[in-house]
Amino acid sequence: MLADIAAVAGKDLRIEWRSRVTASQVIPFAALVLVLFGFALDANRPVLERATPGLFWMTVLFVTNLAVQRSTSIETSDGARRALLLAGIEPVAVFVGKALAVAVELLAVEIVLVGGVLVFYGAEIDDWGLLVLTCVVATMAVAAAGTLLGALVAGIRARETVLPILLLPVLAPVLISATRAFDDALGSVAVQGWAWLGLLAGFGVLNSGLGALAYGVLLEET
Amino acid sequence: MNRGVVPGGSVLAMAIISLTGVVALLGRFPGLAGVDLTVEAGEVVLIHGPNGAGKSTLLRVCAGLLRIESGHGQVLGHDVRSERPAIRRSVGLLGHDTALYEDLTVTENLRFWARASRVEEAQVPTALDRLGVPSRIHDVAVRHLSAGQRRRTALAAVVVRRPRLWLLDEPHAGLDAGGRDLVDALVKDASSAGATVMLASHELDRTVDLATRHLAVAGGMVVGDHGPEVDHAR
Amino acid sequence: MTTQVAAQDRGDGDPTRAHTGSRATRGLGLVVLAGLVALVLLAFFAAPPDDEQGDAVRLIFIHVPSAILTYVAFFTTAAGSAMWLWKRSSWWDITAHAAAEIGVMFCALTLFTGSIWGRPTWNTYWDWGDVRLVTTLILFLLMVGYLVVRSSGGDDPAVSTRAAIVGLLAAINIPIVNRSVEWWFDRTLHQKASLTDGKLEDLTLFTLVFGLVVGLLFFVWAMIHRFRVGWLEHQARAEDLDEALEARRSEAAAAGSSASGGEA
Amino acid sequence: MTHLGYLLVGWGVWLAALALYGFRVVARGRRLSTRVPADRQRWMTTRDRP
Repeated sequence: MLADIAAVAGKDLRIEWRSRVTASQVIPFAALVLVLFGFALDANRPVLERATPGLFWMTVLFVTNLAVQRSTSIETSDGARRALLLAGIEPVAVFVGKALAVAVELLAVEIVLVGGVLVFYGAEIDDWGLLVLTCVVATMAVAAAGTLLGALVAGIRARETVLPILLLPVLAPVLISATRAFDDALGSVAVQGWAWLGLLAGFGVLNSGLGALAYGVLLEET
Repeated sequence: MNRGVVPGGSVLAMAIISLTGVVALLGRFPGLAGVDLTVEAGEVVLIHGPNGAGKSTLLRVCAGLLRIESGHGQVLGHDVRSERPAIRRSVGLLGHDTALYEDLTVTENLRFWARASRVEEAQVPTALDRLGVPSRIHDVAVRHLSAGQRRRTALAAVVVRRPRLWLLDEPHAGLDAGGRDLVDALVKDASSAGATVMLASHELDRTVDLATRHLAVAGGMVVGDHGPEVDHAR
Repeated sequence: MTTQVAAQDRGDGDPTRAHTGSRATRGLGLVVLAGLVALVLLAFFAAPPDDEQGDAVRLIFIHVPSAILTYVAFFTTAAGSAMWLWKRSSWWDITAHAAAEIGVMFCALTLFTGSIWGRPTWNTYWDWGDVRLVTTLILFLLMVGYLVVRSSGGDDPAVSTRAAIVGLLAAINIPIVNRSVEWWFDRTLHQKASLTDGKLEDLTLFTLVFGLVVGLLFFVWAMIHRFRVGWLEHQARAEDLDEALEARRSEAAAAGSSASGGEA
Repeated sequence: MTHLGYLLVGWGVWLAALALYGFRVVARGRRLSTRVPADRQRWMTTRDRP
């Protein structure tokens, strides 16, 4: 099981690494969004500082949509979907492996984004532990929900437009919770950051559970 | 994990494929309109028929890739309705498209395949060698391969798995003379090793001698089923 | 529910119907119409204005039933989705789809009447700090996604399965959305459980309950018709498939006879 | 009566939506029934669990 998960995650990451899309397009895109938010808010330091957590997570959600889109297209091109079916890997392992690969890509983007808000928005970090944990937990949750929905839209012709319609409302609580946890970590608003982290974990567990159960059903629906 | 071995049953004594009244849909189109078919172990079955007859659909049903709408049956002892994952794990299917990841190299593709199929990764170079895939392209991404090279790589993926049931959809298509001979040799080897082979082909001249049984398919049904002798007489 | 109502119609004696109506639905429809007229009269002329909200309270008589029916409908969708995944029963699949369609309409009406009511009462059309409002909005977006998946086309059972998973996804995420919005602003403008406060006038309370009953009857009427539409679609597809199968088989028969003729 | 504009818009849209949906679903049913032969309309008179 663990070996299968590693094989699936390794395959996806290798394909992503080889295409260099994350490094050469997604990360610049994310940085660009940060800069443009800066223009949109009129480079107003207090406003930017207040809005930093929200802008950070908005950007992550945009990137999630891209990452899931790419992760899904790996399995929909040519006969690759058939390969995955015939290979006979347990659907749960496929789900976890693909979600892990998406999570790793998102974490790479988030590292750049943290650097970006420090430089462009002058953010200061009060609580590194909370910041890092929030990133990890929120990313896992986002990747799980995204991977499930990616498989769900895989057979739909207009999947590029259907995916965000489904994904963004589902991720709304993540946006709220992760933003609030960041508010605490960056010290911009005094809130109970750790309680929000708990809510994020709850979201992650629920959606991973449904994903693990439903992924096989979706794969089977050829 | 159940790897497709029938518990307590002799493999040779039973039908490898038995289908009764199988209807399978492609979207809303009936690809198969009621197929009855029994294939015994060790047979080499040639499926022929016009385009759109349902040859590929039949192979996909036998591979457990397609949900059946009505009818029932078994493949390798697994129910074609409820045990499709077990069927998929046990068969070797070469489809129209090559079921390879475009951005992975030949070796990476086959390694992933071998690991997923619980086969020693050491088998990979042997299989590639058997298919005459030159070692200079082992580390080339599938995206950059020619159609014939892809086809050989895809066949190597089937060989790696050493299936008891080979399902080959137009195995000669896109291959040069050497490749075609190789396919014939593979089928003969598999058959003499006790495996069952179903192949869909338009190349009757070439496949007639390979097959122990000819299946004519049209309109999503089996319309002719006889031994090789009839075609020889013709 | 639908089945029972349909079962009572045996006496109708109309073998070739050209509509989804039956004696029961016509009767129910008339009751709903009369109920709506009565509701308008009760709401505008009988019920007194509220001490705080003034006449804006008259919007509550449709807002609250709409909200309750939204959740009833989406609960039905979630249950139908689970039953489709578990039993692969078309009956539940069609029920889930019917409930989602009606639910989206009531959800839109809840949001609309809510903000129309909010303007004179809270002095704003939209209040981000209100938990129920924001949760309902997210639910609306999720269920619109459900209908998008339903209409996206493709293999029929695959569409049902995809939609069912969206239905369950919405169901499990709604409590989380609710919790997160509640913490987000832990203040709320919304009327807190006005029904149990006991401060409502008798006639106001009566009108509210009456509105709920009329809404529920409309919901049942619409569900029966919408279910029958779904069932007809199902049967039309089965009919098409039978025709396609027949065509395919005669194609096979033609090929078979010519093949045996050639060999003879 | 105060807020009459809000009341009329709210109630008007609410009643119109219900009526529109009702008409639409009945019209869909009428259109579809002509396509489905009578022997497939069992659901009208019997228990329709397939």
